[in-house]
Amino acid sequence: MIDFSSIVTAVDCFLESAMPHQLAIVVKCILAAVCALVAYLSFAILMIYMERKVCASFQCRLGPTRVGKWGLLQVFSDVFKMIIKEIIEIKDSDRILYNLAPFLVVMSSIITFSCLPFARGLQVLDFNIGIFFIMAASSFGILGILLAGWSSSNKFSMIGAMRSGGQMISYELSMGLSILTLVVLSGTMQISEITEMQTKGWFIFRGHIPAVIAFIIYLIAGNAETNRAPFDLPEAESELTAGFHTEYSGMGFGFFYVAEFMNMFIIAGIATTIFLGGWAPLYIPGLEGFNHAMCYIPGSIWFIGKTLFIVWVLMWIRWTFPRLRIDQVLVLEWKFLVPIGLINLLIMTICVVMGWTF
Amino acid sequence: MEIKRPKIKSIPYEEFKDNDTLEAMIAQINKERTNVLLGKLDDLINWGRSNSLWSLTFATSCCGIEFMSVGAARYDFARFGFEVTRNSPRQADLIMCAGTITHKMAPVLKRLYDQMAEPKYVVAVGGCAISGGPFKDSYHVLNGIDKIIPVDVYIPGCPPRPEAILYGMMQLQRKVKIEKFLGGKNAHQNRKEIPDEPIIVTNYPTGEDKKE
Amino acid sequence: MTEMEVKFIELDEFRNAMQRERERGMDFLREIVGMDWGEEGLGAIYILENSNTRENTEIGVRTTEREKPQIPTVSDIWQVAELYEREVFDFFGIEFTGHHDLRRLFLRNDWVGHPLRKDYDASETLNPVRLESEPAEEFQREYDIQDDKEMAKIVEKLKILHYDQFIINIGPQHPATHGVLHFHLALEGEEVRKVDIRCGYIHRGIEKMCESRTYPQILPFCDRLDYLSAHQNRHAVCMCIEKALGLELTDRTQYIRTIMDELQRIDSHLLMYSCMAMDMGAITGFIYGFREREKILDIMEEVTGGRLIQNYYVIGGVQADITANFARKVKEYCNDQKMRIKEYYDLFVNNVIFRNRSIGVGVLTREDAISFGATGGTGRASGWACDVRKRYPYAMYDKVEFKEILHTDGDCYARLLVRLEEILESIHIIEQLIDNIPEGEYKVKTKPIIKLPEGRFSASVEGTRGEFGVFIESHGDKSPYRLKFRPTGLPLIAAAHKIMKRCKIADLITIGASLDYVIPDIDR
Amino acid sequence: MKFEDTYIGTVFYTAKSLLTGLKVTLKEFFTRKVTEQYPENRKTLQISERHRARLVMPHDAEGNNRCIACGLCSMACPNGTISITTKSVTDEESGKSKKVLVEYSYDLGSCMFCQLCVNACPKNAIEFSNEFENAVFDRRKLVLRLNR
Repeated sequence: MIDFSSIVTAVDCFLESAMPHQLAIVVKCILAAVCALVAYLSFAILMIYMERKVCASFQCRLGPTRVGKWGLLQVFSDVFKMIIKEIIEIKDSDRILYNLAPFLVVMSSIITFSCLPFARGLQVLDFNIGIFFIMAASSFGILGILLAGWSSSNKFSMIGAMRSGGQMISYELSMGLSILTLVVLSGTMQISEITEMQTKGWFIFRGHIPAVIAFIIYLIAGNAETNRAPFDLPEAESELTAGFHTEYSGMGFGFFYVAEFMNMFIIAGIATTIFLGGWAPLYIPGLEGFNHAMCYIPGSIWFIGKTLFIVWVLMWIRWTFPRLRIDQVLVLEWKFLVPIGLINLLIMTICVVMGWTF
Repeated sequence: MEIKRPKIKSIPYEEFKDNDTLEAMIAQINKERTNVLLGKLDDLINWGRSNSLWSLTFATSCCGIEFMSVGAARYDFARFGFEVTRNSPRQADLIMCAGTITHKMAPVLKRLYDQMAEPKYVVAVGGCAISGGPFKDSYHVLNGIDKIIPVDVYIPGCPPRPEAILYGMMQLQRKVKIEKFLGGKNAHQNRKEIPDEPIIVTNYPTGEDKKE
Repeated sequence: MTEMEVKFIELDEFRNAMQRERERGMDFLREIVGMDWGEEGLGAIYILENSNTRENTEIGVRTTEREKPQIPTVSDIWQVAELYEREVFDFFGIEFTGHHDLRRLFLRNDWVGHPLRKDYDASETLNPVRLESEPAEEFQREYDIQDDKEMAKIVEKLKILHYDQFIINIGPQHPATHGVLHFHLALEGEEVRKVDIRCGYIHRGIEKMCESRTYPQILPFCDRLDYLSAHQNRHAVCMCIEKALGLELTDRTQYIRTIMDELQRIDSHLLMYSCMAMDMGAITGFIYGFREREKILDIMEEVTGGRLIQNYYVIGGVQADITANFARKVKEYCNDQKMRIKEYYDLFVNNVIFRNRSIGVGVLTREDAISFGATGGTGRASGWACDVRKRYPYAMYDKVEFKEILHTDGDCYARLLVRLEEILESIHIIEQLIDNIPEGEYKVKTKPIIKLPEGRFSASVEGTRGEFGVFIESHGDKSPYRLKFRPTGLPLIAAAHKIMKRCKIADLITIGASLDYVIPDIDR
Repeated sequence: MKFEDTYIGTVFYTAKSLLTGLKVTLKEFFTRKVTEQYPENRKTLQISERHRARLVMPHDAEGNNRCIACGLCSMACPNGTISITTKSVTDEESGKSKKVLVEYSYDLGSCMFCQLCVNACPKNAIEFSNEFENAVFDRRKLVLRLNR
């Protein structure tokens, strides 16, 4: 397998030798940011296209076909339109917060995005409390949504924001619990290390029953975190018109739209990293030939493939179920997911202590 | 740069209706020439705009059900990229006025139109929105939404079948494709707030003065 | 019950008489027809029914006062009268003394005149198209009877909504209102404290227009009332006119009409299922429902030439004969639909999220359903056997075998189940008829100018969302003197007022979808 | 207490009902799609013969129509969509004066497609066609002159 860290080191050495240390750091930062942003945007476009096509397939229709071959250019035309769309200044809105809110949402998702390990060494942020950092960074997106709802001076937005506050903060808990379950199994919080450990078997197999339960809880909580159906109460089309982003037009809305899809990708990416082995290929103990063959597929393809599969599952869920009601959302979290998650954590700990894992 | 005749996949230019109005618009815009570079950019922007017309879900009566049919599996306007119907007027590009507009609804329609972000378009679907249709001599019906907001495309029918609505949307695409966004006035800014009084056939039956 | 015998009661005696009627079991107020008899004064005709014995009475009341006509209210006897009386007040300016919330129902607050009066001035200058929103009414207006019974006075005492509450407007343009209805809500958190439903955003004045149209010209308007039961609406009007004229229809016509009615019912119930799914956020369910609905529309279009508005039934028959492969297509469709229904159950109806959101939500009791006159699927979900096809069989309904679907829960879930089970029942009816359509004329000859004899006629059919009735008062002309449609949706709205209280915003949407109203039918 | 009402039972029942739903959509994911691609299938599109999309007045090879300018259609119309301009022409042979059609004006934009005009016509001079592509940019373009 290719180790991208050698390439990164080579670039690092070149920059350090060509210019003073401080400048080199600045250039490195800019390079990393540009790479992350480009990747972010291209994945966003891919996700939106995929959503439209997958959704259409579940609904026995075709989806975009007329803009470009198979409708491939559809999302680009949407982007062009959104960029030139008028941005409306809302009377009585809190200007600063109103304009800040979409950036907060996008920022939080970009920071989380940069923690994803696309292949060995291909990761922008990697340090010893990586998982912890991801959770912290992703949860400040809530702030953006709350502010958007609050500052728009619109009652629908307000209700949407309040709903999202209640919902996302609750679900943060069971998401944390299910990730914690896996941290117990791995014994580390560093993302690169977690993935490295899984080259000898994915955690979802090694942790067997508690890991599978944690995975399911994680998917449910992750779905709720991204505000997608059946948990799309903050936007709830048929109830609150467009929820917290009712008053946003043009790119303001575009940011929320992109962030929603990217959050889904990130949730799926984290699931891949900690449950399905990240970029690690499929490893079955005892089948050396098979394992060896699997290693020929590059790690980034493994990662993206697995992530897109989980994204597809999330879309499948989204286009099947009706929306929950706010009290049911909270009942599901506090009466089911949290207790089950806690017990699951206990089971996992016992398993690890007794050595009942693979 | 000259604005060319807009092309739509699968329907040749000549087979479209009302080409002369379109050509008149092109001639009007071509009077103010701009340079080539801006023209190219314009083409790109118009291409983006015309393929991403998100409509406001606005339906008052029968035509709204046909509009729902267009969105459903059989006609699937997602093929054109129109499927993102927005419920908030801020995010919508066009208002598809499907159904009768009454006196009580007129201020609401006007306000919705004003709430939309530029560029915005209006499609009048069905007889009621075009002229009051079946109810045009009623005391409580607005005789055509073009009295209060400027209309870009008229789709006649009562209600028009889903293909006719798609056809109307393609007509709108053609109109969007000849607009100028940069260097030159936008066709929208040229537009008068309330257009000319449309011709209306005045021959209301009264029920009394008819031959036995 | 074609020709009506209206029993007129003196104004002083009226309230007592109505109370007596209620006490002897007339619990279903079918409609209140406001009337302007010109010289004889303004008034109203109340059509009452005993929901157990199916006995009908028609009671009329009139007042010669034109400036300030007043009739005692019956809104405390039948709950639905609250909205019906507001309608009459709106159209005729008759003030109902004792009514606790007498505002205009359809027209703007600042509207001048009462349009259905014969002396209404329809000039544009009085009521121009105004582009500013109507002034909000803050108070309920109650016409109170004073002790000396001389003059009733307006009392403005109850605030409709208190502005220290969190108030939101759902509608008039809102994805979940199925058209242009306006819910004015006072919220407490997510909970709805008070609902004020405002309609009239699509009031097109059809009843007034009918008074200046010939009978065949009235028919196209019927399709556009409740466009999802276009056939049934037309059926009611045709039936009323045919009975008044004494026309005998051929068997073939009756068969075709029955089949078409049932196809229309399936179409509408599918749409109801679809929209309910969409309102609950299950967009895929919506698309699946529409997929099957398109097949019905195809069959309809081939025969009638219209997808939604068919213009098919005419006085004395139908517009055109059925096509050669009609029977084959209908049978194919029926077989297909029976399989698909199971899919709806799997995908949406049995889904635990939907069940939790709809079971026990918006419960309408049987007594309330009758008092509100909420017929159709809504009434039957509450256990009220209100199917006109069973109560007053018309067309072929007394010759085919079918079950009236009844549920007793009265909640949103039951209301959806009733519709889905009725689809199967309709298929059952169609299957009994489709192979036996007799040969014959599809239309009997009528005179070129149709004039109804003098009198009052009425007919009702089971529309897709309740009893759709037509009342015609003819003075022997070629157009009716007064034509009144019994809207299927207005009683549902009246009931919604009650069952939406204390629910959550999300429940409000569920209840709205399950009641399955069509706004143009309410507003007319 | 039924199993479904217990805590564990709820979890299992929920999972089962959700999986049933997922199965339905998954099956649909792999079946053929029902979409008709309208502008692409223009050549093969079959619209029902009886569909009413606009009123036409058929003309024969010499450009004659069957209209006798009786005005029955415009009287039958519920909302004044049809207006007929006539002139009187005196027949040279018989000396009788006869009404002749000058302009048959039809407002597509307010037509309600009720078929009363076609039913009223004694000569079958007008009929509905199923040509539905009628959308235009200008309201005036919808007022059509049907005779040539």
